[in-house]
Amino acid sequence: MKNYVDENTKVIVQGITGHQGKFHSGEMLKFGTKVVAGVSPGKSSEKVNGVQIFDTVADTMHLNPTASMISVPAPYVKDAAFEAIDAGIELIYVLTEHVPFHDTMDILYEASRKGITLLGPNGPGITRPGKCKIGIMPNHIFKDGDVAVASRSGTLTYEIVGALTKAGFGQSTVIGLGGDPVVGLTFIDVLKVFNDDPNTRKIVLVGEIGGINEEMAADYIRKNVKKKVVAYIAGRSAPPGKRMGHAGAIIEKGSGTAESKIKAFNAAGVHVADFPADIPGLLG
Amino acid sequence: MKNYVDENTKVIVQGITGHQGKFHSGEMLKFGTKVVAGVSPGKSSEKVNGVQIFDTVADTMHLNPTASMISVPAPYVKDAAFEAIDAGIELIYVLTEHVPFHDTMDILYEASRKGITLLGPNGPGITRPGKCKIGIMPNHIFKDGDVAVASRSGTLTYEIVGALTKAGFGQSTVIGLGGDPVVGLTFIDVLKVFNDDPNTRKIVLVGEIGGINEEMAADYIRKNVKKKVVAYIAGRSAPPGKRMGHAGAIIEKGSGTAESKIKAFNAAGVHVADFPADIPGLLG
Amino acid sequence: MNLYEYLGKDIFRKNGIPVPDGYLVEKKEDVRKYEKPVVVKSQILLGGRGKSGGIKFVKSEADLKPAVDSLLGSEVRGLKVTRLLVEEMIDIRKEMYVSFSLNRTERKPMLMATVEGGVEIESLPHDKIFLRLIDPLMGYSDYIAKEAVKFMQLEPAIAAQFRSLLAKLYEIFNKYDCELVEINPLVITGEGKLIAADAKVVMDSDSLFRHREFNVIDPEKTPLELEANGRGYSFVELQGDIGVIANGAGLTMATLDALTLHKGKPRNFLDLGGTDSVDIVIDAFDLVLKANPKTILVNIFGGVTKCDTVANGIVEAKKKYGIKQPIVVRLSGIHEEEGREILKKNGVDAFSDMMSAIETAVKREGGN
Amino acid sequence: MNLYEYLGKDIFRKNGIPVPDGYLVEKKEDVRKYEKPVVVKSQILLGGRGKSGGIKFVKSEADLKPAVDSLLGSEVRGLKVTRLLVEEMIDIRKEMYVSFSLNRTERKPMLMATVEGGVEIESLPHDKIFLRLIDPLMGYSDYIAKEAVKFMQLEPAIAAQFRSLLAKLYEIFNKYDCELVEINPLVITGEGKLIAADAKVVMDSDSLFRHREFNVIDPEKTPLELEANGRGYSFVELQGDIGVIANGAGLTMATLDALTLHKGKPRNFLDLGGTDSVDIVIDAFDLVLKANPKTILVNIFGGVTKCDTVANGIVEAKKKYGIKQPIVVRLSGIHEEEGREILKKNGVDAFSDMMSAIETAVKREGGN
Repeated sequence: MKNYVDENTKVIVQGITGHQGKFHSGEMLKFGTKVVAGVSPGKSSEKVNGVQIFDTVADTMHLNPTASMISVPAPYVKDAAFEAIDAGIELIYVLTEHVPFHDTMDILYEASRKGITLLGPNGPGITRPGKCKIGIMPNHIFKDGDVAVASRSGTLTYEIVGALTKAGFGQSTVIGLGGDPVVGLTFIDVLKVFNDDPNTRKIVLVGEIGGINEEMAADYIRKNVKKKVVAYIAGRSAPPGKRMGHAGAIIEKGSGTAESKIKAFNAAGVHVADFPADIPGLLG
Repeated sequence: MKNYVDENTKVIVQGITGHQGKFHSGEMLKFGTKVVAGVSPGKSSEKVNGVQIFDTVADTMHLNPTASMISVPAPYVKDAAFEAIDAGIELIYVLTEHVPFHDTMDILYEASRKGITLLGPNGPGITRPGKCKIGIMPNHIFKDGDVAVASRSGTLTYEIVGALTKAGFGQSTVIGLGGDPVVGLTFIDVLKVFNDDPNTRKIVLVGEIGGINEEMAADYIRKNVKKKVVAYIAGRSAPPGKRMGHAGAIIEKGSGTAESKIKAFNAAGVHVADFPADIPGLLG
Repeated sequence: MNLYEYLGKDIFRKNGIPVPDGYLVEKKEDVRKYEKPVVVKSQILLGGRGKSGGIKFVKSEADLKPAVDSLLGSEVRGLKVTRLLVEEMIDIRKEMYVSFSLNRTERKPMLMATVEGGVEIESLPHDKIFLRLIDPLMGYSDYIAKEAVKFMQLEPAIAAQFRSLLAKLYEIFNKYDCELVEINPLVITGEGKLIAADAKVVMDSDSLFRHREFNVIDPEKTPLELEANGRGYSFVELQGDIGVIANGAGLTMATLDALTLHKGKPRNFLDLGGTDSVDIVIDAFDLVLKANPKTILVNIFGGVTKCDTVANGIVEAKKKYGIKQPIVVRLSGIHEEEGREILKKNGVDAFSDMMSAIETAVKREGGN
Repeated sequence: MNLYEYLGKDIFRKNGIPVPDGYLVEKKEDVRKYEKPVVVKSQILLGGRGKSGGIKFVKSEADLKPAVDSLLGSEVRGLKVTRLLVEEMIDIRKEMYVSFSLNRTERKPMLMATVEGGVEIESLPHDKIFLRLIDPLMGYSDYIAKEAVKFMQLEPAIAAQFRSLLAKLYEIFNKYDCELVEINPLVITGEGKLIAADAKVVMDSDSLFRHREFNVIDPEKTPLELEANGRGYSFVELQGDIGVIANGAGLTMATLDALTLHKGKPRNFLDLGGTDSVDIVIDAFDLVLKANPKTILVNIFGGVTKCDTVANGIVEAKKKYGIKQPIVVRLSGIHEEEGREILKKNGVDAFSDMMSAIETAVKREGGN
């Protein structure tokens, strides 16, 4: 399976005139990402960070964008995503938090019906050092290398990537799946990509409580992945029934516990770090 | 493109205990069609014409059916079709008349999303002499041969097939698209099949007023079809704004007239018969 | 099934689309006190009401009753006016057009919108119209309205109302199983409000089982057509002399066409449908006889409907109604011999080929 | 967001799912005249109300007021009872179970149904449960109910009601943006009617912008959690001594986990979120201080949230609230040097690695 982005990825930003859209499109440009257009209805005479704004996604299609970053308020995410799907954008990344999961399901199934990838909602995006960054990960923490990282959280990912970089482990791809109960990509989806990627030699998975995504990933690794995989699970100390910041991070009826995930990873031969800082040591 | 049915097609009948289901499943069996099961909830201990009844389509799937004939009242057609789609039936033929076209659209797009063919609603079905018949065409009118017939009507098709048989023209495939404004197959769809079918040498299209399906077919023929095509259009004498029996047979705002269709066919080199009885002469 | 303007506006009102204040007048006593200028609109289902005098503008109390009196019971474009809609006069700054309809070719819902309203949409050049197919699986979403707004160059305050209206109109299109929902004109008032000055709602009559509240008489049909439809027949009245009974919509159309090509004039379209019953044949004769044809042509290709059944029906109908007109019959297909035998015994000759029957019917069109 | 039974039943009633007649009692005067046997049910959001004495059966007029008096204001399973639902007693022939929920693994709605109702669904063997994923694009359709009916071997009269109920329940699941709609028990009465004897409706709290009528207090949260959520923070109260402020849900969880693994006891979860504002930091301190921690740990990985901003916030909060507790800080990432410099000037030491901060916080957990 092909990686989701590379140096040829052309990105539009839906909601580029908002606070987040403005700031992060600038950061993406600094990272080297080809941000080719912004979308913000009624502002098509303006520019943000030197990027031309258009009224609709359809109006940007002559620039051949292949990805869209959606940064509009939660009630408007579904419409924005449908617009991007309808226009034929290949990768849709939703930065926005608090999107109703029924909307996310609608987006996900419309997207997958048309072979479009949904990343997020409520995740930090995807970064390939030296190639492309879409999302909100801080530019300075990365270093080009052969470790792929997939995570359900944002800041914790930066923490871990920072630790990897400091320890000399560069990254091939860092991808944040998103903290919602329903998101576009699963660990298994990205494991397939990492497994096929010649630039990736080692893999770090950063999971958290809630759902059984990690358990399924462990099973997949046991059967299909020969590359070294190391994991971390956040939420060992979380009480049941409470949402730990992320809508998806909740232990319900005894399911989704950190114990269960750690056990599954161990059974698949995946070392699970007790502390984020231990990850480089386990990789080495 | 592959033909829709052949001697290996295995058919279930949804609504087999109804008047139509009972009669026509018997006729289909006499024709040689492999009717493998009936569906009628709550009657799974019974048989009709020696065919075992099941409660649900899912329950028939161990028999590997590939087609379903749906003969349930119009309000229940969408549910029955969705059941067949969900179960993975490859060809869904809806006999029922008066299905709301919004329901037909839902069925059509769900079916096409999964690569399933919808035939009808409100058509007589499909017949391949010596191979398979699904639907309600009278058994005795057919003769195996190399003329393919596609039609928007029922009885008129029998009239024409009868005339062909009498004149010595056997048929490779006879297919009734259905008389509704929205149906599953268009003339272009079936022309592709007829064009690729080595058993078909000549083609008869039986159109009627309403829509521009015939005009589009004419254009397609001009560009793609080398086989001889003859047509008939019903409704030359129909007044505008009146539905002539079929929900789809109506001239609206000057569109869908017989004149327009005849002109288009003539422009594509397709002879249009004045009377049904003239068709064999034009073929010869 | 085309709904009267006032019914369409009821639907609009219930679903949040702004319409002018108004009320229905079916008899003179329904007229309310004059409070402000109103428009009195004949409720008929043909366009061009205004030009034909079917709409009156009332600007004083003295003019209201005369306007109602002159319209109620009058004929507009050949149709009797039995209902009037009395509506507040609106201050029109601009007239636009918007509709959702079924695009039969693409088999998808289609949005049409233009800032050039108040005229027939067909009369406008294509490049003036925003035309957009809706993917039935994805459905309508606001971004489509944004594209329309951009095309139409609506100012922001109007655009916001237009986007909200479009979402509701699409909801109506689906919820009421419509073939067409059209607002023409969609008015921008002097105060900058959007309001639906007209309402055209065409429902799929096949969907009436789930819209029982609209199970009303289709006003485009003649009384005899309505009676026939009520008895379960597809029936259309025409202007000629030859009553037609056939089986199947296509074959019936082909029968009318063949008659016409032979210079015959059919009186009606009647499709027996796909049943096999003597009573249905007798009942069909009853309907056709009500249209007073000079001769009657029966054209049957027997399949599900068997020729002997039809023959028995003809014989019984002849007796029951004492039919004097010539009856020309064509029977082909299942049990055709038996059918012709039955007819022969009862003094009716039947052809086996359609063309001979057609030619004979035309020859006997005068009834002799 | 878990709705009280009476709110869930309101939704059921509005959407055509039969529920017992009943009314809400918030104060003693709300109690109506006794007419027939009733059940008085404490409205709390934990299961096992019956076993814990939160439900009383009233079979005579004399028993009604005492039942209400004893429940209203009492504590059931540790929760104060402020609302009672008084409902007609129903004649139970059989108890069943049905629900639609989000299956997180498959990311699809899931139907679960069984004839073994009235107990926790988790306690039943899998082969007793009809379990069916719904394709979100096709949606629910009646054939799925037919499959359920067959599995459950329902008699025809019950099956018809069950199919109708299932369609409505799925509609509710979508219309109200639910994570779960559950009827347990779904009762077959002595007269053979289906009725929802309980109602569990869990709405997605992210959907409240389109369900303003349900913009009620989430009853599962503590007052401080509600206050924090109201101010825009993700906040969870825990039982320990170390107040925690971090940025990002994952990093905050990891901070709590690391504290716990080092035998420290966190007092709370507080995620600053992805903003960069001194005021937000000060406000976070206000919340954490309300929880009376003995020491406070701040763990920041600077990105959007910059380290110097956080440092300034800490300094100002310290002044503003006169914080006496030890504050242990870890700053890493954007502007970490500047941040540590600011703190140092104000007498607060900051670590750059997380582990040192964790260890120090645990050492100073007692507040010294």
